[in-house]
Amino acid sequence: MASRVSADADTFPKLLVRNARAFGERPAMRHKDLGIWQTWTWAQVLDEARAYAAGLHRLGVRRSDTVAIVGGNRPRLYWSVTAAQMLGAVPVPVYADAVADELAYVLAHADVRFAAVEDQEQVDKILSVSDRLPKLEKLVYDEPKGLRDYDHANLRAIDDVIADGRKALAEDGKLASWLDAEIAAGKGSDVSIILYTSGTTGQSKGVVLSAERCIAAAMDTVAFDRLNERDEALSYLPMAWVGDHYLNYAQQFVAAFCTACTETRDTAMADLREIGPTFFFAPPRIFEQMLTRVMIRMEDAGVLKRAMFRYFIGVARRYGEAILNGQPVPFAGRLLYALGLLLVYGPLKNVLGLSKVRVAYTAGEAIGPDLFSFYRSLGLNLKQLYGQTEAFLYVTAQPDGQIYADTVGPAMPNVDIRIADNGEVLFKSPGMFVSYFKDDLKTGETMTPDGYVKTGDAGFFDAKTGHLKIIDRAKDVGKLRDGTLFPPKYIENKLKFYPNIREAVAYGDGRDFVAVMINIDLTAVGSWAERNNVVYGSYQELAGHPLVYDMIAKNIEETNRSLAEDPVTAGAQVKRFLILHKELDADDGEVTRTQKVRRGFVAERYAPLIAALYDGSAEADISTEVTFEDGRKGSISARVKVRDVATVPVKPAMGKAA
Amino acid sequence: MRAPAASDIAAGEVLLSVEDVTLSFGGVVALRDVSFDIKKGEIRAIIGPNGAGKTSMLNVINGFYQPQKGSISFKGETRTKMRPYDAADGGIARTFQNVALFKGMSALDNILAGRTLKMKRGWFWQMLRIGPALTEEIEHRKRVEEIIDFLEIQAIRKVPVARLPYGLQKRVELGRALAMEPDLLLLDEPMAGMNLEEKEDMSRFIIDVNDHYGTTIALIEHDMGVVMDLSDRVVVLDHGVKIADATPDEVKKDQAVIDAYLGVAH
Amino acid sequence: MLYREAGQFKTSYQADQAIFPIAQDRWFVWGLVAFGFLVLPLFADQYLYTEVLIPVLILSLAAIGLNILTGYCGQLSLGTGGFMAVGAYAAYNLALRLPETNLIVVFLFAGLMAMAVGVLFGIPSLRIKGFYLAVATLASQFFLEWAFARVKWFTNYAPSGSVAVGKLELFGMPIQTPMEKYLFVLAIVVVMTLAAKNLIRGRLGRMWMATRDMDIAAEIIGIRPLYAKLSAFAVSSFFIGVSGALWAFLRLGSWEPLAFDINRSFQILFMVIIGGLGSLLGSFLGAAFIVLMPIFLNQLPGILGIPMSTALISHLEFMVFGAMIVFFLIVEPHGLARLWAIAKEKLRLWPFPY
Amino acid sequence: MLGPIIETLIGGLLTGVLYALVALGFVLIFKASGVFNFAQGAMVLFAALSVARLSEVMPLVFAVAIAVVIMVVLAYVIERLVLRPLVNQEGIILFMATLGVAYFIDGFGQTVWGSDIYKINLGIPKDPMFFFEGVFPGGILIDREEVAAAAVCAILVAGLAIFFQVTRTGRALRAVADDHQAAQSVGIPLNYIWLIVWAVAGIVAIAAGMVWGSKLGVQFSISLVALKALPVLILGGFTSIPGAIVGGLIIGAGEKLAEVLLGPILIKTFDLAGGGIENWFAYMLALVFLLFRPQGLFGERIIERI
Repeated sequence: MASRVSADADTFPKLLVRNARAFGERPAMRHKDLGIWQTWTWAQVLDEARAYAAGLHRLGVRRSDTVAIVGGNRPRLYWSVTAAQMLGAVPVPVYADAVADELAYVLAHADVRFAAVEDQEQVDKILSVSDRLPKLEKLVYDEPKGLRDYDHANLRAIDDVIADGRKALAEDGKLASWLDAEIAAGKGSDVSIILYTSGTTGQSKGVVLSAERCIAAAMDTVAFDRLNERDEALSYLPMAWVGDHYLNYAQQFVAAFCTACTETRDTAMADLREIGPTFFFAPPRIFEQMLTRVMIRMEDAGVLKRAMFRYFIGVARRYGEAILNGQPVPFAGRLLYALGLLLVYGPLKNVLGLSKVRVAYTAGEAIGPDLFSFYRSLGLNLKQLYGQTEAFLYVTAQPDGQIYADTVGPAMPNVDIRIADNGEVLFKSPGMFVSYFKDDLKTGETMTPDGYVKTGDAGFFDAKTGHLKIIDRAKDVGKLRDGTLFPPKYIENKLKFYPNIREAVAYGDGRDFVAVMINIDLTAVGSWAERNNVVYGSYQELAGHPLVYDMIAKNIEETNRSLAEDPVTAGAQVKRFLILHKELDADDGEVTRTQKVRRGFVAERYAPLIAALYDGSAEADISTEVTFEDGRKGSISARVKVRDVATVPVKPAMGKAA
Repeated sequence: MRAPAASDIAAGEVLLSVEDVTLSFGGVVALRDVSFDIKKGEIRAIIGPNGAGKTSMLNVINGFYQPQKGSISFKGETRTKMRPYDAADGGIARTFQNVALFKGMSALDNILAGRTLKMKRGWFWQMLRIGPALTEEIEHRKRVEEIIDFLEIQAIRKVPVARLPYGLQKRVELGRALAMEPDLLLLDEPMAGMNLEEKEDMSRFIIDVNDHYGTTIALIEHDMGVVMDLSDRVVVLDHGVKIADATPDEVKKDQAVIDAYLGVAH
Repeated sequence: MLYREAGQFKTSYQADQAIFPIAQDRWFVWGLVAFGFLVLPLFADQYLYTEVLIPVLILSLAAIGLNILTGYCGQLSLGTGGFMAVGAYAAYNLALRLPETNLIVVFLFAGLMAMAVGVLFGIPSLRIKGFYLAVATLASQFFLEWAFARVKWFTNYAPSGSVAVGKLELFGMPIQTPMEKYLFVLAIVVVMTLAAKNLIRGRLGRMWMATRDMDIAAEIIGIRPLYAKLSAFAVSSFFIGVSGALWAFLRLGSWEPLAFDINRSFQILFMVIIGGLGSLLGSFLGAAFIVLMPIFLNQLPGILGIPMSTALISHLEFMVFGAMIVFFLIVEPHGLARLWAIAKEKLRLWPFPY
Repeated sequence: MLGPIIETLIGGLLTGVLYALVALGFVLIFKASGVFNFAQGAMVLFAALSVARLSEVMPLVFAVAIAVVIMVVLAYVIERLVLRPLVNQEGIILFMATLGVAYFIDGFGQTVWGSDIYKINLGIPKDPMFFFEGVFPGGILIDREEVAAAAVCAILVAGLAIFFQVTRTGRALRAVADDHQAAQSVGIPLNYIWLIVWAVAGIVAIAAGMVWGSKLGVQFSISLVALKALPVLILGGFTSIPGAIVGGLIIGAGEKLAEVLLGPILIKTFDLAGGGIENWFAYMLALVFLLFRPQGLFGERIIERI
C-alpha cells in the first residue's frame, strides 16, 4: 500500500517543498488577523516553516522529540506541526479546551519536551501543572498579549523563534543545507503525528500515525472528491481532532488547497460566510445549529416571505435531492426548483456561507435524515463518512450521486472491510494507525492477528445498496433469545428522529422480543395537542392520552417497516411499548449530564414497567422517587398503559442471507 | 504647542503635576488648592464621594476648564491656558463617564478618528486617495486593528457604535483613546454601569494598557474594590479639597477618608 | 437576494476599504457609469438632456456640496444659492476677462472663489450652532444675491443685469449640443463625486463626522473645531461653486441673480433632506426626485385629461410638493438613501428578515 | 438733516413693530415645541388672504372671527398630520417639515382664495400725520397705519403676557418650554400644548397679515416678510418674547437708517445699480451681533456640561 507514495513525497515537509515548487504563488493558508485575511503562499509557508524549524532546532528540538501543540486554529500552530516534522520530531496536538488535568496527562504520557501554544491562557494552564511535566523544557507561544512580564527563561514567542531561525539560516549556509538534508532524511515510515483520542471511554490513547499512511489515505480521498489547489477550506475544528488534521493538514498538503483560519472562536460563522469554502466539513451538531438558526430567523419574517420560504422548501424536498443525484425530474419540477434556487436556496446558502461548497461532509455521529435531506435538497452536496482516529478518519464515504441518509457509504478505495461474527466492523486501510503510543497491550487488543483494526462499532452492509450501515457500539449490541441481533441505539435513534419522541429506551437483550419505553417531546406533542384540541393538565396526563398513544404507535409501526427492510434488523422490530409518565431526568440519575440514557439504571428503576412490557399486561403501576428543581425529593406514582404494535412479518428465507 | 517628548522622562519621575489648583463656577467652588502629581508609568486613582470634584479635576487637566488659580505642569512644561485639543496634541487622552462616541460611525471609524493627529497627508492627497494618502490610511488602519485585537472587539469592528451594548461602547471609547498613543490616559469612571464580568474585563484591559503600552493612567472610579486592586497611588478628594494622597492600603486606613465615605455605599 | 457575498473575502486593507466592497455593487456602478456615458447618448432627446439629465447632475453636485457641510459636518446652511451665484459669476468674469482660459480652469476658479467666500461666511459657525447658524447663512444668501444684482462690475455693466456666456469649448472640442453638454457635466460630476467620497472616507471626513456627532469628544482627540468646520465650509462651497458655474454655463446660458435666490437654497436643501443626510447616493436620489417631481406634476393634468389653468397647476404643484415633503419626512426621515440602504440590507440578508 | 433721520428712525421703529409681530409667531412655537417654524410666513399670507377675501362679503369683524376659526383648524390639522407623526424627530427634520407645510399653505391659500392682489381696509385714515412741525422744517411724517400696527402689537403682547402668566394653559406652556419631560410628567398632554401654540401663532399671524396687508396689499410677497423676521430672531433669541420685540425694533430702525445713511455711500463707492441694502443689512447686523453675543439679546448663556 505504502508503495503508492513516492519517496520524494512521503512526508509532509517533503510535500510542502513540492507544493512550494509546483504552486509557489498560490495561496496555502489564510488567517483573518487585524481585520483582513492575511495570506501566505505555499512558497511563503515553506519559508516560514523552514525558519521556524531552524529556530526550534536552535532551541534544542531533536529527532524523535515530541512537541505538544495547544491552541485554536492558527497558522503558526499549523506551522509548528510542519516545523517539528521537518526536524523529525513528532507533533502532538492537544485540545485547547482541555482542563489542566487532562492536559497534564497527555503531555506527560507523550513525554513532550516542547510545547507550542496559542496564548497566555494555555501558558498559564501548562505552568500550573509544570511539576507533573518534568520532561517539558521550553514553551513557545503565538500571542504575546499579557505575557510580557513572564519569566522568559523557558518561554519564547513563536515570532521570535522564527526570526531567530531566519537569521541563523541567512548567516549560516551550513545550517540551511543541514535543514534540507534533515527534511530529505525523513522517511515515510516515520511517525508523523500522535493524535490523542478524546477519551469518552477511559483515559485518552495516543494514536500513532505514520507519514506515508497519512499521505496515502489523503491521496485516496483527494482523488475521490477531486480536490485540487483551487479549493478553499475553513479551519475551525479543533486541531487535535483527527478530522481537522486530516482535512486541513493531510488533504491540504496533498491537494495543495488553501486553508483559512478563523479570526476568533466567536466569529467562525461570519468567517465562514466571508471565505465561502469549496470544501466544508462539520459535525451534525453544527448543521443542526445552522438549521435551527435559519428556522428561528425565518419565524420573524413577514407572512409573504414565510409562505414563500415554506413553499419552496417544499419544492426542494420533492425535487431537490433527485436533481442533485442526477435522477429524472419532471420539467415543471425543474422549473420550480430553478425559481426556488433564485429566491430561496441560493440566497440561503449565500447567507450561510455555503454557496461555493462543492463537497461537504458530516461525520462523528448519526445525522437525522430530515436534517441531512434538508441541506441536500438545497443543492448542497453534503455527504456522510464513517471513520475514526485509528483509520486516520476515513473508512467509508458516500460517493457523489449515491447518497442514502441511513448508510455511510461503501468502503473507500483501497479500504478493506469485514464484518465480524458479533457484527463488529473490522477494516484495513491505507491510513490505519501504527500503534497506540506506549500501549502495546491496547494495540494488540484492537488489531486482529491478520492485521485488521476493530472499530468497536457494529454494522452490516445494506442489502440493496451495498453500503455500510452502522447500528451501534459493538459492545452494546445484544441478542434476542432466538439469536437475532438486537441493536438498541439503532432502534432508539430511528425512533428519536420523530419530533414527537424525545427519548426512547429499547430492551430486548436476552428476551423474546424488543420493547421500548418512550418519552414524548412536550414541545412537539404539546403544539400538536393545541392544534387538535386535546386538553391536558400535565405532562403525565398528556403522556397517557390515548390519542398520543395512537400517534406514537403509528411512529413505531413506521419504524418497524423500516427495520423490516433489512434482513439483519428485521427480527428486532418493536412489539410492545409504553409512554413514560415523566421525563427522564439527569437530576434523578436517569440520563447523564450530556443527555445519554443510563439504560441499566432505568431498567432497575422502572422494573415493574419492564415486567409489564414482557408479561403481556395492559397496564402497570409505578411509583418512583423524584428530585424537584428546588432539590426537594418526592415521589410520583402513575398507572402506565402498555400497547402492542403491529410488526411486519419477516420472510424466514431472507433471514440467513446476511 | 508641541510638548517635549515623554520619552525624555524616565519611568517613576513626575509626568504631570497639579499645583494649588482652584476652580469655581460663579460662586461655587469645585476645587480648592488641590495639588498632586502623577508619575510616569503608574496607575493613579482619583476617588472621593459624589460631588468631590473628581470630574472637574480631569476637566482641568485636559483643558475643558481653566482654573482660576494654580497651574499644571505636564512633561516639565507649565502651561497657562489651553484647549482640549492642545492637551490631545501634548499627549493626553481621555474617556468620559457617559460614553462620548461618534454615534454615526462604526467602531472602526471611531478608533480611526483617534488617529487624526497622527495623520499628516493634505487634502489633495486625501482627495485622490492614492500614493502617500493611501499608504498612510492603510498604515493607520493597521495600528487601529492592533488595538481592536488588543481589546478583543474584532467581531464588532464594522458595527455602528450606536447599536453596541454599553460595555462594548466603553471598550471602543478606550480604543479611541489608545489610538492616540497618549502619554497620559485619563479614565472617567471606566467601569460605571458595568456588570461584574465586564468590570473584570475592563480591569484587565486597563492593567494590560499600562503594562503593554507603558501608558500612564489616571482614573476616577466609584468601585473602591477596583480602585484598590488597580492603582499604585490614590488621591482622595472631598468637597473639592484633597484629603489624602497615598497608596491604596494607607488610604483604606485613613480616618479622614473613612469619614468622608461614611454612609456612602461603594 | 441578488447578492452572493460568500467567498468575497478581503486580503488587503485597500480592498477592505474600497468604496464598493461588494462585487455586485461594483458591477452595478460600473454598469451605471457605462450606461450614462455610452448607452444614454444613443437615444436621449433634447428634452431629456436639458430638462432632466443635466439639471439632475448639476444639482446633485450642489447637493453633495451641501451634504458635506450639513450631512457630514452637521452645520445647517441656507446659503447654497448664494454660493452657487459666486461660482457662476466668478466663472463668468474669468471667462469674460481672460477669454483664452481653459474651461476646466474656469470651473476650478469658480470653485475656489466660492470656497473663499464660503470660508468667510463660515466663520460664525465657530460661535453659533443649529438654527442660529442656519439663519446666519441666510445673511450670505441675501448679501450675495444683492451684490450680484447691484454691483455693476460683476455683470460687466449689462444694462438688464442679465449676463450670457459665449461659445463653450474644451481643448478645441465644442460643447454646444445638449449631448456634448451632458457628457461634459457627467464627466465632471463623476470625477468630483469620487473626490468627495475619498475626502469623506479619509481623515478629513472623519473629522467632520466626529464634529457632527459629538464636538466635545472630537476636541479631546485633537480635532480643532475651527479647522473641521471651516474645512467643511471650504470643500462644501467648492462643490457648490462649481455646480453654480455649471448651472449658469451649461444649463442656463444666460441668467440673472434671481436664478440663485433663496428658493434655490431651499431646493438644494430639500434634495439633501429627501435624499438623505450624510449620504452621497442620497444627494443624487434627492436631486432626481426634486427635479422630476415638478415635471411629473406638470404633466399629470394632461395625462389625466383634466383641463386646468396654468396658475392653478402652479398652485397645485406647490401643494403637492409641500405634501410630498411632509409625507416623505414622516415615512422616512432619513431620506431615500436610507430606504435604499434598507432595501439593500434586505437583499443581502434575504430570505432572512435581519 | 436731523429731521429726516428722526423721521426715518420712527418709520423704521414702526416697521420693526411689524417684524416683531411676525417674529412673535416664530418664538411662540419654538419656545413651546422646539420647532423652527418656517411656515410662519405662509401662515401670515394665508391669514391675510382669508381676511381680505372674507371681508369682501361681510363686515371685517366677522371676517376676522372666521379667520380665527380657520387658523385654529389649520393648527389642528398641522398638529394632527405633521407634528404628531414626527414627534421625537430631530429639529432639522421638523424644520424641513414646516418648509413643506409652508409650500402647501402657499399653494392651498392661493388655490382657495386666488392669487391676485387684494385689499384689506382697516378703516384707519390713510393720511399721514405730522408732528414737531415747529422743531424741524416740514415736521416729521408718521404713517397712521403704522401707529395702529404698533398699537395692535402692544395689545397682542400684553394679551400674551397675561395669557402666559395668569392662565393655567399659559403656565403649562412655559413648563413645556423649560422641560418637555417634566411637563409631561405633571400630566400636560404635549399634543394639546402644541395645538394651542400653533393656534396662538395663527392668531398672531392674522394680526400681522392684516397690518401688512392693509399696508402693502395682500399678495404672495407677504409670505416673504417672514424672512425678515429671522434676523430679529437671532438678535432677540429664539425663545424670548421681549427679545422678539426689541430685536424687531432694532432691525426695523437699523435697516431704514442704513438705507438712508449707508446706502448712498455704498452706491457711490462701489458703483452700484441702486441701493436695496435693507435686503441684507438686517442679517449682517444680526450676524455681527452674534459674534459678540451668540445667545442673542435675551437668550440665556449656555454652559456646556461635559
